[in-house]
Amino acid sequence: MGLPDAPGDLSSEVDVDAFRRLFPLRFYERHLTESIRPDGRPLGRARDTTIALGAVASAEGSALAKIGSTTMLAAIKMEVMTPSMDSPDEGCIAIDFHMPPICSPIVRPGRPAEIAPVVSKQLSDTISSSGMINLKELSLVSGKAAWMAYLDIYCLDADGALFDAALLSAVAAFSHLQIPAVSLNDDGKIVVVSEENGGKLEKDAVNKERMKLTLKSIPFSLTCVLHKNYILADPTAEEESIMETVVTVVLDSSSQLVSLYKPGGPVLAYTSAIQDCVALTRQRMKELQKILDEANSGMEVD
Amino acid sequence: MEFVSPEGLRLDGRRPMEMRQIRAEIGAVTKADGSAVFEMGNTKVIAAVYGPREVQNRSQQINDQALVRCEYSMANFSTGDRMRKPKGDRRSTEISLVIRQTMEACILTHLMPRSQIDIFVQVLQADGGTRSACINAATLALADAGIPMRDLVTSCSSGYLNSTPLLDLNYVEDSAGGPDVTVGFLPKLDKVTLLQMDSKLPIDIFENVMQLAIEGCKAIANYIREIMLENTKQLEYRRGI
Amino acid sequence: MEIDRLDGRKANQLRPLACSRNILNRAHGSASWTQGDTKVLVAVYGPKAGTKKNENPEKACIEVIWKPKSGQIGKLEREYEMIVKRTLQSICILNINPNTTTSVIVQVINDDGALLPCAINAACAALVDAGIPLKHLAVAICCCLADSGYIILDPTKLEEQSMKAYAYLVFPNSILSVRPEGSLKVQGEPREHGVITSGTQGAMSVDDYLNCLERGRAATAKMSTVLRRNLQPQIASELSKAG
Amino acid sequence: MVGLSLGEKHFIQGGIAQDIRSDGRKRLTYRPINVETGVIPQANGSARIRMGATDVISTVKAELGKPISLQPDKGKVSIYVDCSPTAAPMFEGRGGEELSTELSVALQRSLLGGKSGAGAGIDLSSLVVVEGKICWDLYIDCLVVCSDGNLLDALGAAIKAALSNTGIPRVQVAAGASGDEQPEVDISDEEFLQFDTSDIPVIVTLTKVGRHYIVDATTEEESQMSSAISISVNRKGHICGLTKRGGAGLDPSIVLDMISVAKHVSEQLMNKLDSEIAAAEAGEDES
Amino acid sequence: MAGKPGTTPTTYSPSPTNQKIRRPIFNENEVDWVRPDGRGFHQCRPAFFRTGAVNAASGSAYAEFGNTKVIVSVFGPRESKKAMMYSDIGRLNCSVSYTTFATPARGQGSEHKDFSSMLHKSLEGAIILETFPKTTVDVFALVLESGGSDLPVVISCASLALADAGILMHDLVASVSLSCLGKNLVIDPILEEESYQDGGLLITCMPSRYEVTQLTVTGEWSTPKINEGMQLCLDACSKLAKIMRSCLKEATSTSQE
Repeated sequence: MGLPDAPGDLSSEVDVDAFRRLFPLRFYERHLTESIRPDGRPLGRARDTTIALGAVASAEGSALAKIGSTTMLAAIKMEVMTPSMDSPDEGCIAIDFHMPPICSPIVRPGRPAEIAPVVSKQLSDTISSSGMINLKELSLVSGKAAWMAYLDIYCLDADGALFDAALLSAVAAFSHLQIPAVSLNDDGKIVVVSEENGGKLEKDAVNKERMKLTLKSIPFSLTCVLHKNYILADPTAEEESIMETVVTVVLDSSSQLVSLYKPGGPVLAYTSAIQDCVALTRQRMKELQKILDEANSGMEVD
Repeated sequence: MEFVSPEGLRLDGRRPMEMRQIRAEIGAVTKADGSAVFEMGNTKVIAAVYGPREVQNRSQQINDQALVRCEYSMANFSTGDRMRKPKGDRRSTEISLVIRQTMEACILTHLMPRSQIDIFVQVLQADGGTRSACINAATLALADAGIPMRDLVTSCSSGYLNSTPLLDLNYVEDSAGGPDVTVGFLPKLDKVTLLQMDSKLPIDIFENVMQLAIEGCKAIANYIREIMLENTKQLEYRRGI
Repeated sequence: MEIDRLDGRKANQLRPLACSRNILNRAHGSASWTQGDTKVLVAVYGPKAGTKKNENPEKACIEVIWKPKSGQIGKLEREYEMIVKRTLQSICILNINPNTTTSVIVQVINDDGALLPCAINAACAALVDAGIPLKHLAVAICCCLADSGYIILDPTKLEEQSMKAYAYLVFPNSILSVRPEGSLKVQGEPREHGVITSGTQGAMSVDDYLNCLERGRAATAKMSTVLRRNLQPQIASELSKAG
Repeated sequence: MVGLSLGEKHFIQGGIAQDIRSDGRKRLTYRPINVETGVIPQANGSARIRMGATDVISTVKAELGKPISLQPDKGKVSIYVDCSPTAAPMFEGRGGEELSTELSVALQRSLLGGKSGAGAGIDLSSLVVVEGKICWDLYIDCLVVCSDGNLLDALGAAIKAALSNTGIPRVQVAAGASGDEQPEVDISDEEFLQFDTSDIPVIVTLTKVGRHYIVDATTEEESQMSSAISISVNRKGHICGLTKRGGAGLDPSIVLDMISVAKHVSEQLMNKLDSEIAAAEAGEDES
Repeated sequence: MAGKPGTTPTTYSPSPTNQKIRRPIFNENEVDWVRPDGRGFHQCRPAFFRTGAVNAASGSAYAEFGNTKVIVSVFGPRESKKAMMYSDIGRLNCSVSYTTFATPARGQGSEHKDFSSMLHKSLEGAIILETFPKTTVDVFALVLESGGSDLPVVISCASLALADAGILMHDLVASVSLSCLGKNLVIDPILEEESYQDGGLLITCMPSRYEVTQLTVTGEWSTPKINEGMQLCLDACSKLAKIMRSCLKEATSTSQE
């Protein structure tokens, strides 16, 4: 924008890679005028997305989600707690988002990434706002014992749209979650009913079978980058760093708006742009729903 | 609780004005530039001095005087119950600061500009009065390292329990919650460099209690001087002078 | 369909606003912003030389430190720090002072709802007080959505908790320009209708959100005149002093 | 950290090659060992060991605790090392943590045996008071006061001496407690049980400088090492733990050779240490 | 609200009902007991390696041995920390961490404080540090799931990631551990076997140079037994190195296509 005219003259001489490094914004703007992105995608298209369920054997529910090269591993561990006095028949969900140093060159051990607690907060807000999980289903014995679901999401590879991938992996992990069958023992502690003699135990089994949670409205999200009048769906890390305005829209399966998140940025979002982002998210939601359903049905066949 | 019996004896059998057995030893840490052990009854601390040497962190360098640093740490086994987290708590930070300020005041820092002096004190056993013991050990260690000082700074604590001024409180007396005065004193200059008190006291009694602590400091100063003389004589002897 | 608010306000009515600037002596700029019982104090230090690691040295860097009323900072405060930082970055002219850092310290004095908008308004006033070059001001508001679809503005803490959803919105203020009015329009919408920052809590329909936007815009237009009036006399008096 | 000139380096290396080290020792000779026991009266047992300028204190504190469910018939022992900043200014603040962890892990590996407790120098089952309910937790805390090389051997010896010095109070269990209740106990303050410390291994660190190995290296000598192996050997001549330091690779046959040398050295060290500990204990009783 | 801050109650994971009758995994008297996963004593788990698992890193590798799953990223050579003094050889910085769900009970991974320094010691002898003076190579490992023999898997995986990043090395570093259970030596133990072991031995070596870079032993061992254990591990290491080598070859051949 404010660049001198020099790059224009140079562009015919330097090779593409050098041009990309030296004048990243110019490089992108040239692509945008052609309505295509450097990785060959049209502006509104998200990257290839895959979900693999049950990636972690030691957890009760887990999923690996990949959007392009952004990779998230989510796993849920179920532990028992005494519910709080105000909600004696509700369980609890604790969500934590981690960015270990392996995921990106900017994270170093001992110094957690600035963005990690923010994404963590956004995830727990989104999941509680959407009402996807009925916390009452996590209750075991009213007032005495309830499930605490520890959901930990690890970013294995960070290449933009972290929140989208994290939310997708979280949702997928919940859909894969199998709550173990447990009973109450004499000490008032909850114990796991083991498979082989589970039937024989006549002690008051709290939940007799392994069960799944009913997921009501599932939230799906899409992050877009705004630049001038262009809207780029599902940005890579490079795109996020060059064009700084991001908008994240979260819709749930009943088309309610769960979150519209735009933290600052040089570009102002006008109503039309917001509506465009919402429309893109609607489209994306259908894709993601399908990918999730396929992953789940794949599990049932096994 | 009764801290002074009707016969005028304290819990450990001392008289109110009596100090615990003190013992000092110079040169406990071979590798350090100066070091000393100081014991007051069951309280035992080691101090080691490194420097004056090049300033490690350039941004802390002071152009017209030496940088004095101090770290106070307690060994896991120094207290009755095992300590879980011995480093960097608020109490240690505070004591480090007190020791640093006290020692800095008596070191002739202007003679060693752009250099750094590190004082490390390690508590091996804590039985009240660690602060004083650390200052005494640090003085000896600084002297051993040959660092120029205005005077030997010595420290002693005193308290006021059962309407009696008590010299050199031990752990039980210290944790009784009564007033506890710690004094740092320059015996030759006859000046107080450190004065700390917990709890409260009427001003006239305070003067008595402080005076008692000052007397304690003087006694320690005499002892320290003896130890240093002894040490110097030994060095002399070893050099064959 | 009217909603009765506990404090007797109308749905569109804001709580009494108060803003005072230059209240801290040692800070380069400071301001406190009060909306009803919510009060935030902001201090600005800088621009100081150098930027932190991982920041672009070719631009001015803004650092936000959030100090809660009590206790330690957690994820919520980290998120607030990030939102305030990004919002302020978008209104500052960052290429004027490259390779400098401006610290913005946000101290919460009391939280009775609409905390984040209050903090953004205060931070903006403090930046003006510190004389940091800005493109325009940012005006923040909180809109609350009741179950019935009714929207109230500037909720108290109690209202925030009892409502279905709420949205934090930040808009640019209207610019007084010597140029003809038309030049300020972007895509057929006045510039001050563009959203700088948006954050929501709770689920709502898309239409409800758009309604919130509309109400927010109307309210911030009024707030920005208040803000402008508040800033002007001091600038004038400072000028007269300097002159 | 150790600033040595090229000449000094050559001097140290050359001396080692000719079997006469800077301080006149042979390659496999230890510095004089000085043992002092009962230095920390507040602990159940303590010892201070000086090997040349290296000076360490080890203490044992015993607390009553509950055995872990996997091993109801065993007590628990944990070893922690703390590097005091008095030993070196670089240990200031958190600077000593890395070395402390490394030493703690190496000591645990050498003295506590495998996960199941087999091969431990300390008989863990002797720490049990009531099976599955009460046992002694031994906390072995070590402090490095002054460091001039060979810390691991000195710490190992200090722990051995401290354990010889340790008396665990006799515990009377009140009868009648049943089921899941914790039985009440009465700790005697007169009767103490001594440990059998004959099985506790000694640690021998062989430092490889050039083509030769030396024992009990000073800091200067350690700075010239290519690699070092710490081997803990018990009275039976069995290896109870092994840790390698230094990144350079070693041929497996050299490793085996070092093990056999260490075994040989350990016998002498063990005897020397035992007599020193006995002398220290006798000295303490007299005073 | 999910995860209210500050009010997190204490939780426990429900234990199995029949803990008392949980049998030890082998019987001293039984001569021919089988390992829980049916392997022979001297048989390693099938090893799976893949390089280039993390795009954001200069080099990376993923390794899966049974239930043990590990990811290692290598960054650099890049600028050393500002506080570091000048050095005419490169620096190696290693860090090993665990996910909270890696271990059977949540968040036990932090027990392995010494793994980072072990990884460092195992690798530094193999890397030619002279080739990147003044700079640092960071090796970060994340144990996704702990299934026993975690450290050897991390070490082998890290050397593969270094190779993927194009860092010059004398040789690949392969690592294998074994457990001593009673009289038997079992190689590449799983978590359950490790928790019952009487002794353990870990070797990291450069197989082509036939050099041991790291060796640790716990428990009581006689000399012949240590000889046997070392030989078993060294043989396994050279086999493992072949697998690693073929994985690297595969990766380069596919990238050339």
